[in-house]
This record gives sequence, C-alpha cells and structure tokens, in this order.
Amino acid sequence: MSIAAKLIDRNDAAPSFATGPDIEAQIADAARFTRRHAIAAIYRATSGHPGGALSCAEILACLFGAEMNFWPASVNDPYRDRFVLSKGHACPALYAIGAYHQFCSKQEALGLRKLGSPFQGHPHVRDLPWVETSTGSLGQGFSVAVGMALGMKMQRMRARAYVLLGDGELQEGEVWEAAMCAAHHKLDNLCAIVDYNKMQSDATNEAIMRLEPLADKWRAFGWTVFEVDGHNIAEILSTLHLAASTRERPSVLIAHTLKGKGVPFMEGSPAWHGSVKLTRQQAADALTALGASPEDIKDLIDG
Amino acid sequence: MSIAAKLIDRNDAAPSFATGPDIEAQIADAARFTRRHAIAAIYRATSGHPGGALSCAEILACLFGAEMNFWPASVNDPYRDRFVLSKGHACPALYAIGAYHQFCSKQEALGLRKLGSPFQGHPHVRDLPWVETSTGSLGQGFSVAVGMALGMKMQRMRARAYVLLGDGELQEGEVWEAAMCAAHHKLDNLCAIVDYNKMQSDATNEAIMRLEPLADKWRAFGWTVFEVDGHNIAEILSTLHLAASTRERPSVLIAHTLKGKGVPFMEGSPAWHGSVKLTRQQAADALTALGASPEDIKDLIDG
Amino acid sequence: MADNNAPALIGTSGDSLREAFGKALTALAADFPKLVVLDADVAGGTGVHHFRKAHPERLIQFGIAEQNMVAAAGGLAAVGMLPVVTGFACFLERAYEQARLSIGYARRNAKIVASHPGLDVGPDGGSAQALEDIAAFRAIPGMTVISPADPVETALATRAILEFDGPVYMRTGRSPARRLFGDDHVFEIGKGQIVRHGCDVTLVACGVEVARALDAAELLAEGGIEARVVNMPTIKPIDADLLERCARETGAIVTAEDHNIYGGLGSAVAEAVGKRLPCPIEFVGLNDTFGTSGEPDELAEHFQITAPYIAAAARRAIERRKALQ
Amino acid sequence: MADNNAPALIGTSGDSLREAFGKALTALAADFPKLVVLDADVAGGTGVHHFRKAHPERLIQFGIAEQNMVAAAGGLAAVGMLPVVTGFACFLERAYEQARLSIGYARRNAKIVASHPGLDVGPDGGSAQALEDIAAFRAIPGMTVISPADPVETALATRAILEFDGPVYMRTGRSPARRLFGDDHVFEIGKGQIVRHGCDVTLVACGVEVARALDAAELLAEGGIEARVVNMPTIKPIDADLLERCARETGAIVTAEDHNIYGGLGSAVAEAVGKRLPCPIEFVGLNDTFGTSGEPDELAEHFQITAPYIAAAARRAIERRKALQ
Ligand SMILES: Cc1ncc(C[n+]2csc(CCOP(=O)(O)OP(=O)(O)O)c2C)c(N)n1
Ligand SMILES: Cc1ncc(C[n+]2csc(CCOP(=O)(O)OP(=O)(O)O)c2C)c(N)n1
Ligand SMILES: [Mg+2]
Ligand SMILES: [Mg+2]
Repeated sequence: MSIAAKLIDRNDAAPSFATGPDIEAQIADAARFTRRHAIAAIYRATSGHPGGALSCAEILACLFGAEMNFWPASVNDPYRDRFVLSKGHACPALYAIGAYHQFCSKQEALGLRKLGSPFQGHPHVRDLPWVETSTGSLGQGFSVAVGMALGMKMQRMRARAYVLLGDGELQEGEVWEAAMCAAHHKLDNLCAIVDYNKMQSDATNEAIMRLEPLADKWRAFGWTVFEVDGHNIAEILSTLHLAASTRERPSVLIAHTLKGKGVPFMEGSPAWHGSVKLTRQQAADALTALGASPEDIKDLIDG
Repeated sequence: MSIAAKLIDRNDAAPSFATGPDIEAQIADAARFTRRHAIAAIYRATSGHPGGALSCAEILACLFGAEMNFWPASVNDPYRDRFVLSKGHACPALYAIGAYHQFCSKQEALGLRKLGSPFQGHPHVRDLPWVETSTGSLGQGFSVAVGMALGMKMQRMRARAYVLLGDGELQEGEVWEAAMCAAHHKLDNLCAIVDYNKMQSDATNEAIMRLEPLADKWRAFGWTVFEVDGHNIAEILSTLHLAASTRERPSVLIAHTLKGKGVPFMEGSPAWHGSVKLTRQQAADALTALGASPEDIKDLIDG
Repeated sequence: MADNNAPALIGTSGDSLREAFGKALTALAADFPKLVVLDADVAGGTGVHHFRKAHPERLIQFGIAEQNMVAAAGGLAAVGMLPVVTGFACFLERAYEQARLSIGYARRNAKIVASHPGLDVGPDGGSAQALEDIAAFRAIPGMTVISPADPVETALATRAILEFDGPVYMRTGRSPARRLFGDDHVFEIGKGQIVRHGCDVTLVACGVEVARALDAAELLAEGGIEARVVNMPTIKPIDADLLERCARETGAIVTAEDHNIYGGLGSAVAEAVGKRLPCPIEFVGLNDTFGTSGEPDELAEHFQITAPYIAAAARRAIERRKALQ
Repeated sequence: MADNNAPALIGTSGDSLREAFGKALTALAADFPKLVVLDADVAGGTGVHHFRKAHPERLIQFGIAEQNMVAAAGGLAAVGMLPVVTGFACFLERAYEQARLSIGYARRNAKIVASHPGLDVGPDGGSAQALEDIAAFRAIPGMTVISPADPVETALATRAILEFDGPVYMRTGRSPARRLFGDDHVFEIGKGQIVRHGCDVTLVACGVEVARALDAAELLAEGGIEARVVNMPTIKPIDADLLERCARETGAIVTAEDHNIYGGLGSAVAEAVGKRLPCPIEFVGLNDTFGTSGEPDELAEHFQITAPYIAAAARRAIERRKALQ
C-alpha cells in the first residue's frame, strides 16, 4: 500500500484531525489535552514524572496529529509509521495523546500505574500494542527504533520511524552506538527528536553531565540536525516535513523545550523533574494553569 | 613526591633509556624490539592479533621510553603514571615493551597464551600488576582510566593516566560515555591515544561502521584533539608533551597508523587483523622484514 | 496558584532500605576516608542524597551512563579509593559485563549497591522491577551478594561491605520496610540466622521476604506447624552449614525472595542442600514472569509471594517430606 | 618474504559448534525468508562468515556495539523480521539489560546465539571466557536457554530455535567438538535425553561436557559402576520430568558444565530435583573462579571438569546416596 493511499484511508478513519483547515489549532488543542490528562493521571497514580511529560506535549501532538501515518485502525498495519517513546518515563503524555486520538479510552488512560491497568508506569508493548515497544530504560528505545527503520528498509516499506529522546538520555553510550549505526546504514526513514529541556532527574544537564555542544555531537555522528522551538507547532511541523525529505541520512530535531511547560510552579524548578506525588491542591492548581475549567478539573481529578 | 623528584629517581633506575642523548633512537630501538618480540610471541602461542600489535609499537615505545613516570621500581608507587591498554588484544606489544623496560623477563613474555603463564591472551592485572587493569572487552579500559584519573585528582596526585584505544573500539558506546565524563570532570590528567589504523576485526572501519569525521566527534565531546603520525616518534613525543600541558580538558591523540606496520605481507591485508596462527615460515619472514638477524630469528622462534 | 510547593518525593521518607543505606553510608564516611560514592543521576532514589548533602565532594556524578560508572569504579579502586557504585538494580544490569571484568575479574575492592529491586519497586512497573539481578551477579566468580532484610540490618551490612575487601553486590529496597531487628542485631557476611525457632519446616528468606516469612510462620503456627525462619542476607557465599543443619532438623525447606525463582536465593539453597543433605524444597518467588505496575504489597499478593503463599508452600514441603518417609 | 600467505584462521575449520551453527544458519536461510543475522564485527569467529558469504544482504553489521545490536534486534522483530543476534558470549553480556527489556520483556521473536563460552575459548584467556552467561540469561523471565552438545545437535537446535516463537539464548562453542550423535538424532526444545543407560548414578551435562560425561561413564564402567548419561541441551525450560525419573531410578546426580557451578545447569537441576524428588547432587563446573589462558583441554583438566573429575564426583554422589539409605 502506498503512503498516498494510506493518507486517504487516514482521512476516512480520522477526519476530525487530518482534514480540518486549521491543523495547527487542532494540534494545540491536542497538546493542551495531553498536558491536562497527564497531570490528572499522575495525580491519581500518586507517582510519575510530570516535568518531562509536559515538555513534550507539542512534539507528540504534532507527530500523532499530522506527521505520522498512524492511527487506531492501522495499529496492525505493517506499513504504518512507528513511534517510540525512548524517554519512557514521559508515558503519561504518550497515553494522553493516544487517548486523544482514540488509541485507547481517555478514562482508562487515567488508570496510570495501577495494578491491572495496561497503562503501566513505563510503556509496555504487551499491554498496549500501539506503544510499539517497551521502554523505561533510557537509550534502548532509540536502538529499537533503529532496528525498526532498518527492518522497514530491508522490506522496502516506505514507512518511517520516529523516536523521542530525553536530553539526559543522551548520556547513555547506547545512544551514540545507535546514532553511529543509523548514519552508517543511511537510515533516512528515521527521525529522532530530542526533548531538550536542559534538565534531567536531579538537576540540569549542565550540572550533571554537560551535553553541549549538542548539535555538533549529532553532526559529527553523521546526522542532519535541525534545531526547533519545541513548543512552536508550526515550526515543529515544517521541520518534520523537511526532515522527511532528507535523503541518505537520518535526521534529528533538537527541540528546545521547557521542563514542566504550562505549569508555572513546575517550570524550571528542579524538584519537579523526577517521579513525584502531587497533592490534590497542586493537581488542581496545575490544571487551572493549563486552562482547565473547574468542571473539567473536577472530572479529571475525581471523575 | 613531586613529579620532578620522580624524574630523578627514574634516571637513577633506568639510566639507559631516559638520559641518553638520542632518546628518539632509543625509542626506535624499543619499537623494533616490540614488533619482533610480539611476532615471536604470537607465533609461539599459535594465536594472537598481530595487526594491532604492530601498529602501536611507536606509541607504546614513546609512552614507556620517555613520556611516563613509570618504571619497574615504581610499580607500587601510588604516584606513578598509569597506562591502560584498552585495546587489550594488542597485549603482545604491551608485554614486549614491558620486557624491554624490564617490567618482566623477555623470555617469559614469549610464553604468551600458555597455561600457567601470566602473559594471558589479554592483560590481567592479577597476573601482571604492571598492566594496571584487566582488559580484553573493548571500551572498558578507557572507563577504568577515567576512574584512575578521577581518583588521582581527588587525591591531589599529579600523576597522569594514559590509555590506548583501537579505532574499532570507538564504536562502543561506553567510549562516548567515558569521553563525556572525562570532559565534564575536566580531567586534564588524562590522555587518550587512538591507534587509528583504519581497520578492525573483519574489515576497514569504513566498511564495518564509519567513524569519520573522527576528530569532530572528540571535539564535540569536549576534548582537545591532536592528530599525529603514529609511527613518527618525534611527533608523538612532542604532541604528548603538548597534551600534558593542556589545562581543564582531557586530550586525545588521533594517531594515524598502519595496521601490520613493518611486515609487508600484513600491512593493509584484512586477513591479518584478527587472531591468527602464524606458520614458522611466516614468522621468520615477518622477523626478517622487521630487520632481525638470522641468529635473532632463531632465538626468537626456537630459543 | 500553588505557592511553589515542593512535591512530596516518593518513598524518600520512611524506613526504606535505601534510606537506611544512604544514612548509614553518610555516617560511615568519617571512618572510611577513601570512600567515594558514584551516582548516575538517581541519587534522590537510591538514598545517596543524604551522602551528597553531607559530603558533596565525595559524590562522583557520572550522568546517566552506568557502563562507564561501573568500569570507572574499577579505576577508582585501582588508585586507592573505596568506590561504592549506586543505582537502580535494573539499570545497573546494563553494566553487567563491566562489573564482571573491571570489578570481578580485576578483583577490585569496589561495591555495587542497587536500590529498586523486585516487585518492591511498585508503580514504575515491570520494566523497572529487577527480578534477575541476584542470579546474574551471583554467577560472577568471586562476587559476594547480599540482600538485607530491614533498616537495621541494612545499616550493619553497609559497614560490613566497606570493611570487607573484595567485590560486593548489595540490594537495598524502595518501599518502607518493617523493622525486624533490635539494636543488638548482628550481621556477618556469609552467615544466616535463625530468627524464629521451629522444627517442622524451614523458611529461608532474604530482603523484604523475611518479614513475610515471619508472618507465614505465624499463620502456620495457628495450624499447629512450627516453622523455623532463617534470615539469609548473604546469598553468596551461602551459609551451607546452617542450611545443612536445617535440612537435617526440619527435613523440608521453603525459600522466599522478591526475585525470579530461577537463579537467586532459591537456587543457592537448592545447590547447597543438593550438595550437603537433600530435602524437599519449595520455591516462592516470581514464577519466571515479569512484574507490572501496582503498589508493592498488591503486587506481592498478585504474584503470590506474600505470607499465605509461603505458608502454603511450607505445607506442601511438609507433605512431600512425609511422603518420602 | 612470504608470498602474501593467508593466515590460518584459528578454529574456523573443524567441526566446532560455531561452525556447525554458521553452516546450519546458512542452509536455513531459504526456509526462513525473514531471517536476518546481526553481527558486531566478529562474524569470522561466530561461524556467521558462512552466512555472510551466501547471503550478504541479510547480514546486518552493527560494528563493535553490542548494546545497540541487541536492542535493535527487538526493533527488527517488531517490524516482522526474524533476527538472530550473534557474538562472543562474554561481549553479549554487555547487552544483558537490552536482552532483558527489548527482547525478553517485549517478548520478541529474536534469538541470541553466543559463541566462545567457557573454558572452551582457550588461549584468549580469562577475560573472554564467559562462565556466567547461562545463569544470567536463565534468570530473564521467559528466556529459553539452550546449549547443544555436538555439531549435529547444534544444527538441529538452530532450526528449532528459528521455528520456536519467542526469545532464545543459545550457546555454541569455539573449539573442535567431538561428534556424538548420528544423523537420526532428534532435538526438541525442553527435552533431555538419556544417551547412555545405567542405574547407579545419573550424569547430566550440556555443551562440551556431554562428551566428557560419556567418557566419565566409561571410566566408571571400568570400576563396575553403570552411569546413566543425560544430554540436557535445554537448560531452560529444564526437563524436570526426566530429572525426576533419574532421581528416582538412580538416586544420585552429577551435573557437568563448562560454566560456573553457581546459577547454570547445576543450579537448574538442583532446583528441579529439590522441587520434585530430592537426591544427592554433585556439581562439576568452574568453582567460582575465572579462567585463564591455555588450550581448552588443558584448561578443562586444570579446572577439573574432565572425565576423571566427573567420575570422581559420581563416586561421591553414590557414596552419599548410600549413606542416606
Ligand atoms: C538506563 C536508565 N538509567 C536511569 C534511569 C532513571 N531515570 C528515569 S528518568 C531519568 C532522567 C531522564 O532525564 P531526561 O532524559 O532529560 O528526561 P526528561 O527531562 O525529558 O524527563 C532517569 C535518570 C532510567 N530510566 N534508565
Ligand atoms: C566488547 C568487545 N566486543 C568484541 C570484541 C572482539 N574483538 C577483539 S579485537 C576486535 C577488533 C578491534 O578493532 P580495533 O579496535 O580497531 O583494534 P586494532 O585495529 O587496533 O587491532 C574485536 C571486535 C572485544 N574484544 N570486545
Ligand atoms: Mg531532560
Ligand atoms: Mg583498528
């Protein structure tokens, strides 16, 4: 099946996202939903990583809302595009965008981290096939995506593999093995996105383990590098498009983001980077900051 | 003990290497010895990696013959410089240069790879304390050297750590973890040397997994980079000296070498890169090419 | 808008084994001047935040790069430091070969201390619940493997491993742990202890399962079965003398661990008993499956490693012993 | 000057298990169109050079980067390929956590085939002799672990693991191996086989130790002891039914493996017997020490895993059985 054909299928399957005139507004809506849903799920779970979930909302919304040929009806289609959340701890955002696009139920996705729920604290492909692989151990998802891109090329599938990495994750040597390998094998069907929020678990990258000059690293490893504002939907979309037309080389978007984006008391505050427990008041405040109405907040928190 | 004081000790202990007027000639002699001894040992062992042992003879000879404050009497001195052969499979060359500098007996070092001999197929620190750590699994020796450099800094020792890596070895992600870490911790007491012979086990780096642009990779990881002709003793010596005066950053010498250097039928021939068995005739031919006299050859092969 | 409230960090309060470890390490810093602690950006989770606060200059940050950290520990030890590598059990497994070569084979005086083992990890889920670490590290020649049972024992074990000369792998734990031992508790590497007397069956446990084994003994006592409970904090070298004695005196053994039933404590006990004095053994642990998200106690129940399951295993072991007689 | 003679590559000739594997894989390529082979620059040593020659487009080169290779195998399987990861046992251990998560936990249909296990590695020395791989991989939930005994069985096992749907770790071997089985040999995952009858003691072995166990049985026969020899190529899932039968019929067991005595075949047997029908067990293997350089047979002698030591262990096991009666 050609990609063009698939695009038409897609329009049939999910007309509300792909055919609207104002795609950017749709994506902005999805990003807003993603943040609120992720915060609610983390609150209900009494643990989880809000900072890195909030920073990647636009990136996920762009991928799922426009860039990828991937929607609920294509979960078993071998020709679908693949998305891997290599920074698996940000899965509340992945579950939320999945719920928004009907890969799963919104309500069920709020069951995060609970026994019996398929929405584990880190994505597990045997519980939720649409997450494509199991992640949680930093670095591995990127290698898995490299394997997917390789395998799709060998089978002459025109689908693409997308993978989202954390900046702290880039300290794992496996990431540079995978980067070297993808360039060597000329995987132009692979697109990596770095959620460059400048923070990791305990502190800033700068304090823990310096990453700069980051673009130079990727270039020296043979990648085409794009730098974008990771909260600017138009810029992300057009850059993903550019990346998709790069030939013979994999491409990476270094997406400058703000950890905790959208929730003022979390933005830039190191304490909110790791796994945390939200009080009811904190959850409500965060949802208010994210523009949720009192009714929505009640639903999200207690519903 | 200050480094200056140690230098004097050293002159006492090994006057023949460090005080001669023609240090380069001495080092050239040591490199010749290293090649011959390594070939003889591999012949006797009926297995071993000649290519990568031959390519690093001058590098080892410069380190042991001039650069390092390390000699048999200082093997237990906590203030000694440390050398780690991260490309452990090249140990026939390490054993040879060690024998040349009296860290061990020349005759015993020919017992390579034999049961009961401390000269194992890869260096083992519990058998031979002067090899500093056990290597053989590529990538690890570099990390160990980083740990040594860190530990020496913490203890305010002015000694330096040197580590020799293979080019194929640079494909290990652990190498880039260690590189990032050394730059982050500003380990200017660490000097890495890459034996850039452009070949690994099965073929060229280019065919197996492209490394270029290599200097860019190291620079992007925060290192001061020097490129040298790895067979030019004067250049190696002066560059090691330059590297030692670099402050706040670790330095790397990318040493351009020829795999199998000195033995025409091995130079550039992929078949001789991995572990091989030498026939008696091949060993004799190799030793002849390395300028050994018929008598020396007899001694080395049968003695 | 919240007044920039700090979040409640999960599990860093309470008497978890990781907290006990972190505090003990901090207190021991003065006695071990060469001690340095290695972290890979998880100090907040391993208990090492205490040490960092007290001795920032002795906490070496490696970033999220476990391979380099573990091999570098070998280098630190080589130049005379006393390195304690810390991390989550599951992620330290990615430095397994580094632990083997640069610590085990080189026989370095370096310690690896892993928090977040087993189901005790809880909501992070199956990917983070290391159920194979004891087996893997036990197989490395010369590696000592320890899993203490409560905060008191963890503190004692922390001192013991620093005093011991050689490579050690030690598990701590994430969730609040019940205090089992008094201030007079003794910990010696290589020694198990009978913590409850009984002659009908022996329950051998380590880590969080010791508390559950004690509870199981209570359940069994209600049914008139007197179970002996052995706390076996050193999995390697295993206390084979004690196990032989228990095999002789009770003739039936149950092992209990928050780990796969293959390769861990159960396996070490089966080897020792097979070699010394065979008797029926029942294995309580994860039945060769991965974990999932949930609270530690819920998960323990779900995967059947709580007291009732240990008690049931004890009854099976006793039946089997009787059938043999 | 030599006429640019090619070197004699070590051990790529002869009937080593790695060669048998490489040839079998090459022959099977036609039957498994999705089969791809992953290499980390050691194809000359793993037997995979045969496959590369025949099917260069199906050999994926990862360079010296085992972590990425193993996790990428998970990705290849996810998009429908049938990946076979190849490498030296010791270096594949550095991808242990990748095998756990991206293959084991994700339950991918990917195979890991390791050459150069144990003392059989020979002169490369202790650093390269993996003595802990079976233990480590056996502990990963859901991972099948196989170690065939001769070239015939290796070829059959190669087909069997490709037909099997799920994660597998398989050991081959480096040195020339004695041919033990005829063309009618049958290999089935999870099944052991009695390859010599006897009722005084059972010798259970895998890999290169099966030949040595058969020799040990000869030695024992000279002294009037009839040893049963069980070839146990699948270490996980272990054939507990067969072991129970052997425990019942012979009452004494010896395990023999080119591996640490902790965690491997011996451990799997001890678990199964402890759970089913306890009997005295003696463990032949590396006594928790690393190897060293030497020829495989010399090393086997030096570390006491040859036939005479297996026979001595058998006599001890029999004595112990008698003492219990
Ligand atoms: C291999 C591994 N080591 C450690 C961890 C523990 N961990 C979870 S999240 C995290 C910080 C990640 O930082 P970053 O990649 O920057 O993610 P983000 O800022 O986007 O949340 C760490 C260290 C892990 N998940 N995997
Ligand atoms: C981790 C690891 N993987 C694989 C090997 C097997 N191996 C031994 S030497 C070698 C090639 C090394 O090439 P390079 O680093 O370029 O060394 P040189 O050319 O200097 O000999 C390989 C793959 C190893 N020793 N360690
Ligand atoms: Mg970050
Ligand atoms: Mg090379």
